[in-house]
Amino acid sequence: MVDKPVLRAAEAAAMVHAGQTVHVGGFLGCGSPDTVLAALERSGAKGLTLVCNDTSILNEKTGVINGVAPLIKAGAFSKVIVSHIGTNPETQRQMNDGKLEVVLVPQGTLAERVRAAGAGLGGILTPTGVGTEVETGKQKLLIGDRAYLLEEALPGDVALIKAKKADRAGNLVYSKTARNFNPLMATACKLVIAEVEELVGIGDIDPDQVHTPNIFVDYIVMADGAQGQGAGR
Amino acid sequence: MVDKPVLRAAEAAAMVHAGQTVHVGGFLGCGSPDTVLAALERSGAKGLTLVCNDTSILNEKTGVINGVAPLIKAGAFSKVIVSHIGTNPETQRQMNDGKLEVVLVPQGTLAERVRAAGAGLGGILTPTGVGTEVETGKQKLLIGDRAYLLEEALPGDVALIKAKKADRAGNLVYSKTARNFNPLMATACKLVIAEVEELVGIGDIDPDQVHTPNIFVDYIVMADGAQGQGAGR
Amino acid sequence: MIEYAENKAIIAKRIARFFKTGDVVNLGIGLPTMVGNYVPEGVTVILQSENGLIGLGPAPEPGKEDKDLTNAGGMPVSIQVGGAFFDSATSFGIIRGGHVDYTVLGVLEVDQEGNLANYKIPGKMVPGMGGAMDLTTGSKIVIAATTHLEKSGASKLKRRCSLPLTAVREVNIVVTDVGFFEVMGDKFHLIEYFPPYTPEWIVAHTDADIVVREGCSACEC
Amino acid sequence: MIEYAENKAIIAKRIARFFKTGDVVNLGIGLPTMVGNYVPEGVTVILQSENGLIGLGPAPEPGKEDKDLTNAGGMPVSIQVGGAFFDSATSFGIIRGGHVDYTVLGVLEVDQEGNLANYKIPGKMVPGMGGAMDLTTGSKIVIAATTHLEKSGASKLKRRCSLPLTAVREVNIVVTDVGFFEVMGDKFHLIEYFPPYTPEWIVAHTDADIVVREGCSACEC
Repeated sequence: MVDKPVLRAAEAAAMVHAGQTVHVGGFLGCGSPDTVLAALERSGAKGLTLVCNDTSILNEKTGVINGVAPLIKAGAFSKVIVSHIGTNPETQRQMNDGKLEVVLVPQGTLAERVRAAGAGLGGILTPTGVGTEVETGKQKLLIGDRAYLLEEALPGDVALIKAKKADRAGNLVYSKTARNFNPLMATACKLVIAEVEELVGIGDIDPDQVHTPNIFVDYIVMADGAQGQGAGR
Repeated sequence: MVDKPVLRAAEAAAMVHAGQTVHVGGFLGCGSPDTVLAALERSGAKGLTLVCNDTSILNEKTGVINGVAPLIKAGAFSKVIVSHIGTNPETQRQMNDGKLEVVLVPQGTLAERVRAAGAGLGGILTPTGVGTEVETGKQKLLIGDRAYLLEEALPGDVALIKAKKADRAGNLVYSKTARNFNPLMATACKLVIAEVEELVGIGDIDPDQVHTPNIFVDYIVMADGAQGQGAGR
Repeated sequence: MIEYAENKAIIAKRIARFFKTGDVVNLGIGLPTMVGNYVPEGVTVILQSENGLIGLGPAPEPGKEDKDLTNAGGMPVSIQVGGAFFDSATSFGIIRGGHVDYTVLGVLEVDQEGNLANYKIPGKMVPGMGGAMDLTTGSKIVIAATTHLEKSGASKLKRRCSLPLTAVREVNIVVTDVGFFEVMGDKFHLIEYFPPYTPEWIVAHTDADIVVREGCSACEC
Repeated sequence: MIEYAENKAIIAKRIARFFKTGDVVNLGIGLPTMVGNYVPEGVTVILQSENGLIGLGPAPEPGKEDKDLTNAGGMPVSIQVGGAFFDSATSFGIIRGGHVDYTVLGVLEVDQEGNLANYKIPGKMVPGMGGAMDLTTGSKIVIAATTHLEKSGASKLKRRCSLPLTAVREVNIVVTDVGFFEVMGDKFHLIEYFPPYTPEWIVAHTDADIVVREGCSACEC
């Protein structure tokens, strides 16, 4: 196996450029690559397209703000392709002001479109959304007597993902519901940057228990507060 | 969680009926549910449709015969939907004699068609097979400037799969390349029978390391020579 | 004269009684989540959460939260012994593939054709559909859980939804705080009423076609 | 006068020299599998096996076989430290999704348009395509590995394949035991020849259009 480079978060953030489509793991902030996202915010990134489950939480009452919400607030995105924006009112504000294009995609369709991109499929046929606004502009096909929408693959330039643990070859293991979209994002982008809490030696992860095989990962970034090999980078 | 019934192999085999489509895990015999398949052969099953990666190995020189090959030899199938029959000459013999219908499907397409059935998709668009005999009778769609074949979902009645380990709730863990099509078959059929080598208590499998979640599994059968709870059934 | 008073607990209690041991159930955010508190003793349901687990357990004690273990609303939860985690594609494979027996969702509007609207009020509120479209399309039985009347007094059960639809003809059962309805043949069929409400009161206060099913009975939920 | 004599080792050796450290490579059954024996020292390639692993290692010593660990030909193999197992959908996601850098396949026929036939001789032999169609369609670079001539003396490189195709216009490189060719603009471009064969001999013994590339050189593989 081949060791994967371990980058500082700022080095990783510098690989993301205006105009790119960025796939970010996480579900309402759970399993978000927070260290890399913070560095991306500090880098002053603009003009990005976001593909993510949601625009995370920005709660003006409690002060909770997580996941991609700080980047939304900073105006880093010109377009977001997500299933949900209800927990981050800033998203709707920018949308109403015409500053942000919001494309809402059913969550299961989003997952399959990203997976399709990673798996070399042109798209998938899903019954989800038939008869709703979601079908606008899409081909509808009958298989047997059931109608399906043709939903196209959704590839990206850069995937920013978060895992619990990596070995030096880049094999990843996720933790609990922090898994969510992370393994899918890892397959669908040209460049994949994995933020991890723990870095272990090659051979320390059982090959039967790898969630994302090393060939999908280009770079590793240690999460703030990470332990073990690589900590402090 | 709810305990899953542990059946004898003969009881499981008795649940398979003529005219049904049976999805069988395994890849050239590696990861095949051999104990259940042997019981199915003894039951004298006929008139089944097989969905499997291949028709396993029947080597007349070495005497090696594994996976579904004994069932092929016994004439249990009227149709097989597989990616490969080259290691079991009996398949081609029955095909040439007009006794067996053979549908050859590219291996990746087979995997996706089975997965699609389990995931409620009508089908997928794959570039595989464009311009070849595989495209006969199929819709061809352009996405961007690339042509894709519409390959429909391939559901089944009964899945016969093999795992290394189950807990009593039916969560499964596979071993090495014996995983192959097994997790896919488990999602795509109305009835799922999992043959396992080891049965452990609920809670003995880390929920992050479950390969097939318990809700897909209906019955458990202990493999011949199995250990631990349930052994001897 | 019966005065309508919102009663979310009765909705959750009645829904919880539909389940039998082994059923796989997805509970939406808000009112549907309350259903989990009323599953009868001796019945073991398997709760699925679309963010990636089966075997959803109760919220942990304060201080015992795990940042990596939340429900689809982003709130800390636990997992039951024997549960399993998976990614979002697998999670929606489970949902869309018909492996969830019941999904319980909140409602903006639900109509007698089984249409559901719960993700968008154009020009006002656009939270997005999240997993709701897949859940309604894929689950074997779709239960809409809603108070019967809006604050304004308008019926949430409609002849025809006016808001953008989440799902077309997918709702099987509606449970409100006045009764339990099945959707069939483009009508709401009243199966049970919850006293003090009566079938007559329900028909009078619902802006949709209601058939009072033969044998319709009172439920002391 | 050069006599043709089959030499599979030279094909495997030359192909192995294409790879650099970190490349993900799938080797087909038969001749392509031999390529694994010739990867130059200091180069670490990651072998993918479509039955569900990356990090394919050599065959175990006799007696150390694991019934649960085979290659795509069903033969016992090992896994390298740092490898990973996955199911067949993931495996072909890797393949079809462009995550494999090189695939090396055997050949019945290969033609100057980059078409490949290797899965079927109608009426004679129908083994099936297995993973070959996905591998040729999905891999970044497709290498056809074949002896140059059939036993009959006929060229395996054709103007046009006559057998049912495995893949259309997907072959990038052909390596035979007489030379290494790129497929470009509907012609075979000879890049290297393997002495004692010469470009002249190769052109004379190939039933296809061959361009001898400027700078075409001898390779002492």
